[in-house]
Amino acid sequence: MYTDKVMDHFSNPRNVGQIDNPNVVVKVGDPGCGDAVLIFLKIENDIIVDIKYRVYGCGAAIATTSMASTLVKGKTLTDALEVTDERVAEALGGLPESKMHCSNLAATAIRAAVTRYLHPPEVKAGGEGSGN
Amino acid sequence: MDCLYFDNNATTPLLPQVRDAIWPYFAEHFGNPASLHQPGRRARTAIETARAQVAALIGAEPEEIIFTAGGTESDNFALLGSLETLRPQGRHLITTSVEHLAVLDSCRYHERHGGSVSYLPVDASGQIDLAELEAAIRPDTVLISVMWANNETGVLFPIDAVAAVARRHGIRFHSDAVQALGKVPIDVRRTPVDLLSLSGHKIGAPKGIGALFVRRGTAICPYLHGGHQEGGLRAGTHHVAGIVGMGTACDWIRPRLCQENERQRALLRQLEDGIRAAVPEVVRNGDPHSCLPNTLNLSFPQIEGEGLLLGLDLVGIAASSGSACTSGSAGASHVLSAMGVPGARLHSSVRLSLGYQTSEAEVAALLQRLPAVVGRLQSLSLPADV
Amino acid sequence: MDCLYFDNNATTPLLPQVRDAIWPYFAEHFGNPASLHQPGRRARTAIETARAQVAALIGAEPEEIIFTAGGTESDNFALLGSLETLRPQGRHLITTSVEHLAVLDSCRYHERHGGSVSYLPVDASGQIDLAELEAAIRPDTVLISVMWANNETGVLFPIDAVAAVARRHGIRFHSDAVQALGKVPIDVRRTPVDLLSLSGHKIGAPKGIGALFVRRGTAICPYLHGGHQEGGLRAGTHHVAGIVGMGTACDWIRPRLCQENERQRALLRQLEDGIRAAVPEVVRNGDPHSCLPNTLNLSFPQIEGEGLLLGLDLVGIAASSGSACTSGSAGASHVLSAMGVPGARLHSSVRLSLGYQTSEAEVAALLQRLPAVVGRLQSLSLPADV
Ligand SMILES: Cc1ncc(COP(=O)(O)O)c(C=O)c1O
Ligand SMILES: Cc1ncc(COP(=O)(O)O)c(C=O)c1O
Ligand code: FES
Ligand code: FES
Repeated sequence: MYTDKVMDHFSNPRNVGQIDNPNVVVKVGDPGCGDAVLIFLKIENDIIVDIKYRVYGCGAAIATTSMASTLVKGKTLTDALEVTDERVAEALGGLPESKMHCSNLAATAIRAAVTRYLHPPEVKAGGEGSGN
Repeated sequence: MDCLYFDNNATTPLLPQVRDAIWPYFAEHFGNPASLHQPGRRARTAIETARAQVAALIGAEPEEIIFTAGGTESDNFALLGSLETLRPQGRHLITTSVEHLAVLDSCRYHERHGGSVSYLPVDASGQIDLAELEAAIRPDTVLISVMWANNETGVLFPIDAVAAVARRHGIRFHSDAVQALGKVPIDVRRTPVDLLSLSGHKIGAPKGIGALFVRRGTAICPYLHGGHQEGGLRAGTHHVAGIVGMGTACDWIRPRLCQENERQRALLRQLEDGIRAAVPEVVRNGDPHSCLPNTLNLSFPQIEGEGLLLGLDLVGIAASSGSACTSGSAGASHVLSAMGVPGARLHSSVRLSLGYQTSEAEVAALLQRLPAVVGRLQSLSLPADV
Repeated sequence: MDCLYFDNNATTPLLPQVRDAIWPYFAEHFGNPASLHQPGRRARTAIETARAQVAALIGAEPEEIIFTAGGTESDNFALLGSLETLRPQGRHLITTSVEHLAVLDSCRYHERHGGSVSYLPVDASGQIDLAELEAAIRPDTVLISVMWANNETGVLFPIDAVAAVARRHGIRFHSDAVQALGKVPIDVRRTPVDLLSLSGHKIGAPKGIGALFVRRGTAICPYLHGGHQEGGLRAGTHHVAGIVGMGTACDWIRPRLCQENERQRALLRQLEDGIRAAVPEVVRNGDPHSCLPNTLNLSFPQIEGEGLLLGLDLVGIAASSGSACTSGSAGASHVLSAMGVPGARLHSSVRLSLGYQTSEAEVAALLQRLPAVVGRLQSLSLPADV
């Protein structure tokens, strides 16, 4: 049911981990299935110079988060905002119909992180917080 | 890599004896049992032998066994066939909230057609409460359906007590015994159950064959209409090879049931102890004191069930999250939900189920491979405190 | 004695290719297609391949094929599932008086539940009249069910014309094609049929497997409730080996259909001519000009059908009187009765049906053995003028 690319990213997820001094951290979850992703961005001159994440989720959730991280690393914030769930799924050679919603998790998390970086919430300092 | 098959509640490999027994019915003995001639008679003899073998495993008479296409059909037949027969007496049915979908969806069908259904809740250990069963009984209750053992957690229900309640109130009692058959003793002479669903592919027989025990004197409307097969109660050309396979499996199991029960229970304990030693924070779902000898339902904190399944698959371990039927769908297990298992544990459950062929070496191999997979996925996952 | 098997409309031996194809699914590839792991995925791939093979034989799309436990279930599902879906539009169904019992008993079930059914009569040759079909249509007619070929006489119905009438009136059309599949071309791209019942064991595949073609866009209620198999339309663990067998049989037949059709038609002519030469007073039942290539329904004056069957069986010839399903019951064939076949001929009918494996040598051997049996029973019987 999963493509070889999905299985590859599931088995060897890219960019896993944490960034010590991130510019932004966001946690996004799918309350329906309990899956969650915690994403860290290091941004310099509107370019994502590093991305790390931790993910709790099904195979598709893990693989799409990994793929999404490779799609935005080294890209501008504008480019990152254009990473949609469809594009992530496409880059993985497709996902089963029942798993399409899983690709939402990573794309939403990246958009949320970039948005938070561009428009930080007023009260909180340090760019930390939980989105969604 | 060699596959370690720990998903015997989903389906089992054929018993070697079954393989040998069915082959002639695909080769030379291909007759239709409804035919009068020699090839037909030979097939008819084979199915009557198998009927006696299935009956013997549960203490029934051969005439009380009706062959079907599987557990799902047996459940549909038992429920909807009974509800049709009993319609003049009432349209209320009592079941549990943790039945297999074959029962639950038949119940929903009944509700859509104007019938009513009470779903008994279960406690945190997956058990029902007999007082709640008594309380649910109404004057128009015509059927109680409680599974013998749950497919996801292995929890065994108090079938003798439920049967006694049903008998006392004069209510028909059906039990889905698909997961109990061949794993724990079933004796319909001792337990006053009226209908019992059975399936072949859970006990080393082929897929696409099942049976319904219908106690003598229990009137039931046919569910598949047509030819005169099975005393007019179940039409359709007999699945002869499947029937022979189911009979052979029952016959093989009967003298070995107790010993296999103990062997698998011991293996399961090794398995659970070994996993706990490697992953201390693991939680077992379902009452461990009233459970099938072969079923271990575990939640691994911080790991999602499907992810763990895939990870195990990559190292050659076949396991399951939830029931096989629902593993294709994203929703959480309705069984664990009914038990009130909290969110994180709910989505991180995995079922390991043993079979007759499971060896100690396989358990040891699983224990060698599993911790690394768990470790990798935990290190990938969100810290517990976020 | 070697058995001459002339009862292929009752059931067929497995094609050798089918035997080879199914075995691995009883041995190493035993996974449940609903499971996520490697053994499950392998089984899932196998059933999707088979689905495409079945679809290809009738010109359908793979998604239009739903696997069932056999022709009987397909008929029940097609009729009762449709009637439930269409209930808001009406509850009248038109069929013929010569359908298989799987259709007729489903109709009777529908009638017992308040629906209504018109049974089209047939003429002496076993044919229906299109004018009578048109006349039977009512504003509340929601379904027409006419079999593609009759199992007892082999009579082929004017399916294209019936489909055109149904389409013109916007009425759903089902055809029981169990006896037509693999014997005459079926192409659902050309024939606007909405539902088509198919069965494996009539085409060299195992027993206990069938399929229902459901044209895209045709809404139908599930008949077996439960798991998510077959797009939620047919619950129950897949009969994987049966499905693989049915796919393999369809795949084998597709390029050979026309040639087999002609080969069997020629053999059947030899058979009929040979019998007529030995028993001139024999009468063929059913329209010989619109008939399956493999079916010969004959009445032997002065001989009762069951007696002849037994006599033939003693010399190693397997044949049938009436349909296999009803051979257990004493009543006369409902098909020949509907054709108005007079009493004596009615009770003296025998069906000989060929298969892919039937050889010219077997036809010759049958022609050698049959006349003596007929002669013995005739000499035993009452003189014709008493
Ligand atoms: C408890 C229970 N009931 C019914 C079924 C359905 O049986 P089958 O797969 O033979 O349709 C299963 C297996 O899936 C089961 O575990
Ligand atoms: C015309 C027809 N329909 C339906 C059936 C039933 O099919 P099955 O034997 O697969 O249940 C048969 C065969 O018995 C048949 O000949
Ligand atoms: S099932 Fe929830 S993200 Fe995949
Ligand atoms: S005497 Fe036997 S069927 Fe009539």
